[in-house]
Amino acid sequence: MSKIGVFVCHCGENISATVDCAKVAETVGNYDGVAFSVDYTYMCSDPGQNLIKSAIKEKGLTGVVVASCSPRMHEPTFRKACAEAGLNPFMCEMANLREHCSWVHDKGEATTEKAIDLVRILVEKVKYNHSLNDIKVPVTKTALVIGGGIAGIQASLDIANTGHKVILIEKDPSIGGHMSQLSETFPTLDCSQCILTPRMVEVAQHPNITLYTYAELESLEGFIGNFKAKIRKKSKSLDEKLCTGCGLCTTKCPVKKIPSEFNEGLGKRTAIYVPFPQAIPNKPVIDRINCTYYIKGKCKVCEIVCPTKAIRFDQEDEIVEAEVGAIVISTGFTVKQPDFFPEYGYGKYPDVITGLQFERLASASGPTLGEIRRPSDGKVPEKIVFLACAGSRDPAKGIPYCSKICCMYIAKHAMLYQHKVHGGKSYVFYMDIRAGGKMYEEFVRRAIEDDGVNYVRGRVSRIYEKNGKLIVSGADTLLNAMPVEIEADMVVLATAGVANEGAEELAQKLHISYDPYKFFAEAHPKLKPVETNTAGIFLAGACQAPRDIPESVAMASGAAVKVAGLFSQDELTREPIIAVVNRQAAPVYSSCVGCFLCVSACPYQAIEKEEIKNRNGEVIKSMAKVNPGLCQGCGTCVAFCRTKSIDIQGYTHEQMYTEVMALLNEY
Amino acid sequence: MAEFEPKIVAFVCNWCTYAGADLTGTSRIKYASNVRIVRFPCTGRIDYMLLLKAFDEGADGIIVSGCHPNDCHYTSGNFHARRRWIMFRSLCDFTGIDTERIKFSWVSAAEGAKWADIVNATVASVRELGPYSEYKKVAKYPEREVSHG
Amino acid sequence: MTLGLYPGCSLKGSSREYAESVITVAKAFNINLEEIKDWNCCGATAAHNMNKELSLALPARILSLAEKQGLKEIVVPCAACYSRLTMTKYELAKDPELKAAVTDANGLEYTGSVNVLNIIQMLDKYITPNLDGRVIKPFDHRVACYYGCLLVRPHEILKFDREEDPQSMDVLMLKAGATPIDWAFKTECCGAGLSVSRTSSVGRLSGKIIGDAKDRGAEAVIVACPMCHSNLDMRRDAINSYLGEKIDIPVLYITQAIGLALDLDRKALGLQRHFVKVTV
Amino acid sequence: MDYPPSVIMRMLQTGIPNLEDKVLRSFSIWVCLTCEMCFARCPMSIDIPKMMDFLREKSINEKKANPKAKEIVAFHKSFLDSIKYTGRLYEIGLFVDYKARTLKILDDLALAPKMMKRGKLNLIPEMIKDRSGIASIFRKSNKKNKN
Repeated sequence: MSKIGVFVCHCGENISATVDCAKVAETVGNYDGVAFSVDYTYMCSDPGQNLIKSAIKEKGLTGVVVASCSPRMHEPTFRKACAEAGLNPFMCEMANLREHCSWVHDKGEATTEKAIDLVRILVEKVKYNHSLNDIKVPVTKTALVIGGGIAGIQASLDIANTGHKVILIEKDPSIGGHMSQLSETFPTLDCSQCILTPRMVEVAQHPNITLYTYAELESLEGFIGNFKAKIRKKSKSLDEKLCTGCGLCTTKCPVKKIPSEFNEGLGKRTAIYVPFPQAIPNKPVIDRINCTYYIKGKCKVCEIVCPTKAIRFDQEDEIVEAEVGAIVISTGFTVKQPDFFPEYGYGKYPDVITGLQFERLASASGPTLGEIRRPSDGKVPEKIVFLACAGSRDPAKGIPYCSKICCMYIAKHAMLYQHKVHGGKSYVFYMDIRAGGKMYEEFVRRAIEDDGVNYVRGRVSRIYEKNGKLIVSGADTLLNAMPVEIEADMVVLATAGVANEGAEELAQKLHISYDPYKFFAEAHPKLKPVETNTAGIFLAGACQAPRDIPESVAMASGAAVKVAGLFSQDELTREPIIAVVNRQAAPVYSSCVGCFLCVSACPYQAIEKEEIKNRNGEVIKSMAKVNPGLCQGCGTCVAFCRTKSIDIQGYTHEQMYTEVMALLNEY
Repeated sequence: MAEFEPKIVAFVCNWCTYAGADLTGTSRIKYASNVRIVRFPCTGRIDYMLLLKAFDEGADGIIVSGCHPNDCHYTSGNFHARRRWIMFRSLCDFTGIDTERIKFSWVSAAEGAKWADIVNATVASVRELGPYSEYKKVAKYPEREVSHG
Repeated sequence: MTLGLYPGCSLKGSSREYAESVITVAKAFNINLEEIKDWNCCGATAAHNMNKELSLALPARILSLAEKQGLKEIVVPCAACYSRLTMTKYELAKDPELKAAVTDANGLEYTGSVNVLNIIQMLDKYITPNLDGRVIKPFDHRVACYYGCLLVRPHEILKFDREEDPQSMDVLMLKAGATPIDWAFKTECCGAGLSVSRTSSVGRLSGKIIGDAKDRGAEAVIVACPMCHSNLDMRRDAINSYLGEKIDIPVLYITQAIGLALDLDRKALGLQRHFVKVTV
Repeated sequence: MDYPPSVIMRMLQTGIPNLEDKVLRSFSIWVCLTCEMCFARCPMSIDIPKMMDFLREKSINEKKANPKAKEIVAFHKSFLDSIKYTGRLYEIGLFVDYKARTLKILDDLALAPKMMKRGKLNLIPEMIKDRSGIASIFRKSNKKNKN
């Protein structure tokens, strides 16, 4: 006869506010099989856990049901406590009285009634639980970092410095991400190239880091510690070993009019190009969409001038297979373009630009060598207007969130403009200034007080062009919404930070969830910000939400230490929630008839054929066998099996049947 | 008798809908308390015969919910569940089991509000349909004392 | 081919020339415009400013009469009436109680099945497809197409053309041989209902519109709404006094401009009725 | 405009009775042309024109219309009266009624002959047949408010 201990938690008041915990404990106490039933204010606290441990020892409990919060929160905590008291952790189940009951229903009879039902379900289930032991799985001590921006670089360096191998893949021809496009960085105005490029070189030269640029993740299989990643190395039409990066080809290439992505379309680049001078690797790539050879089949100027004959026009994409134990995603974000805004001219006016484009104008290696010049006619703007919240905090446009970094980079842009254009007048239209970081508020005050930037509180209704001037019509809400009309030479929109193109496809390849805005979803917003719901996959930087550089770097180091923690064990223990084919004595051996329908149903190819041979080697029966290392415990095979011969430990037919029966029959 | 309170059993997958229901909790969104959740690792694991057993035992309505297509933690569990559901639904229609009482849906871990809506909507529609006593006639079960909440 | 027509009060009175040009152009493409029998005024700004239920009952009555007359589709040349009729269809479709209250007030059956077209939608649907061969005298002038505020907004409900920089009239005028200019006051309001009760603000608002058109070298302003026309044409003195200069850019209805391109009779198009002489 | 739309919204948001009263007595609700520009711009998609309609109707019902808006209110009332009797707008009737209410005899007087010359002013009103139907619409939709 099983002896089950039931521990009903008040969770301070979170449960007891609407559920009569004492009544639950008392009612469940009378069920047969329940040897001990008590309610306590904080089960997850040390005294709470000691309550369980002492009850197990004194009462010799064979099963424990903790009725408190969601098992996704504290199942590991209570299972560890049971293990320490000598009870197999898988004999401990949790009833979710908080998220699924007390928090979502009002105080009353029905709520306590539901709480009792929920506990009864788990009490009945525990009677059919079996002791299970963790599965040991080897760990491949190599990490895969997807995305070579500052977050990816930081994560790769941190992991590599713990002595483990790292594979860093980057979609663009060079690593560096958006940070490499910036002129100076807030709040200290130190030049981004000076602080970033040494890190980029460190990545290129680090013995533990293998860098694949112009490469994307093709597919991913496996699970924590045992991922198999296929990486598509897009063809650079270049033999990287021969190429010395002399740059002769990029100067001789006849196609010179392609808008440079690195310069956000302001500068031009050639068909065979290196995105920016400090690119890592500093070797060119051929843009097959615009290269004349790939369009008309002639030209080949680059091949002719190349001193080391490194050009390979017919080079194919290459698929690289990599076994990795953990993955850090740091694919970053992008910004909305002006064509997203009907009221600012549908992107029709060349002098209405984005923050990133202003960065390129202000950058010494930019198309205008650091001088602020209008894209339309190259003149230095005498009057410039910056618009905060262009698209952000705008539910009507489908982007209700704040993009966090714009208030700071607007102040920086205005400051740089005042430094570079003496006598220039700059305006900033804002709703609220959000400068919450260290030295951030002081930085914005400096822009207002020392550099004389005019901050106008209000939104801009329309921008239209007249006689070469951009008429910006807004209002000043601090002057009783007095209309404000500025004849500006240039307008910079601080457009909303949004997820990358293709973020959704990447999430689906990795089986991680994402939020309605296609930013990747963290496991827990407060307590697990760098983890995802999929074990072994971690997040860093702005791919999870708009984020500035200091936070991205801190988050990257966080993700790196998670990976290092994973790699510190030789073997990974995995939950024994896996499928098992039933075995019986000879001559039946198993109720499985060998139809192998389950083999095709298994997404992880974890089911193999097993053959029973008699003494002289003839196969007398073949049946299914589950490889515990590969099985992830999804249970698809269980529902597939005609003869019900395959079952999942922890969710067996018996257990699920009793749960349903217990749920609908009161005792 | 007070207004009929239907008994609803919810078969949900642990990675998405169970987490979604957790989010409904953390966001303190109130919804009808008629539903009891049974947690499965994946909708692929749900054996639809268990649904009939639930009707046997006096359930008035059933919710089956898991990850959106392409979001399944195990890649294809929810595709299998969908295919089986289409087959099972036509089988139920054929045998006279009322599929109006079974609500199949996708709720992701970020859709706390949607879970509350689905529960409220199912409870309302099943309350309208009334207690599922005809099932006993269909299944020709001897009348057994089954108490309703 | 017959098409329902809801003229509206101004097309019978102060904007008679708009009705004439619509009918003349329609006749030129043998489209018979059948007026809704015993139609009433849609209430325009006065009704929705003062009394919500009245502002829905009046247009609902028009739509019920059209249904009774078996008209599937009606053209509503006046942008204000078009806005009122479309908003009423939208409101009544969304709110059954409101619909019940309005049908009770009207005493007429209402299903909202009539399709309401504004003048540009009608031209695009029935005239533009076979316009090519017919442009004998291309309207070879720089024109500023003025849409006004009610033709394109509120965008979620009307779903007509682009909200900020609409192009449908510009494209039509291009086909009629004109050169539409890119200007900034396409959808700014002309002062509409305040024309009589607060003419000074009409002078200011319409003044800015005409001023911008002149600055960009427009030889004519093309409109699709009798209220906009009366403010930009009849109130030209107020505009001139606001701008401090005499501006004689004529204001034509789109149907008049297209009529001229088809070389139809100028008198039939009502060109002689304008306050600012039509010099094009 | 004594209170711009954003300020009116803020006043209503506070729910303070005397601020609501100030809004109902304001001049801006009468100058608003419901041109829908604010509705197109509002990040929270607030239908400000519809609120202005509501505020005007409430202001009239509670007799709080701003004296400076006398002509505007008079014009709307004359407009509706003209429809109530003939079913369609009779411009001359509108002008006469408007001038009677506002005693602004000289306004736009010079306009009448020019319109007459261009055939834009019908002397006899166009009556619709079902005048009783129109009368019942006005009666029924006025039962809630008296304008």
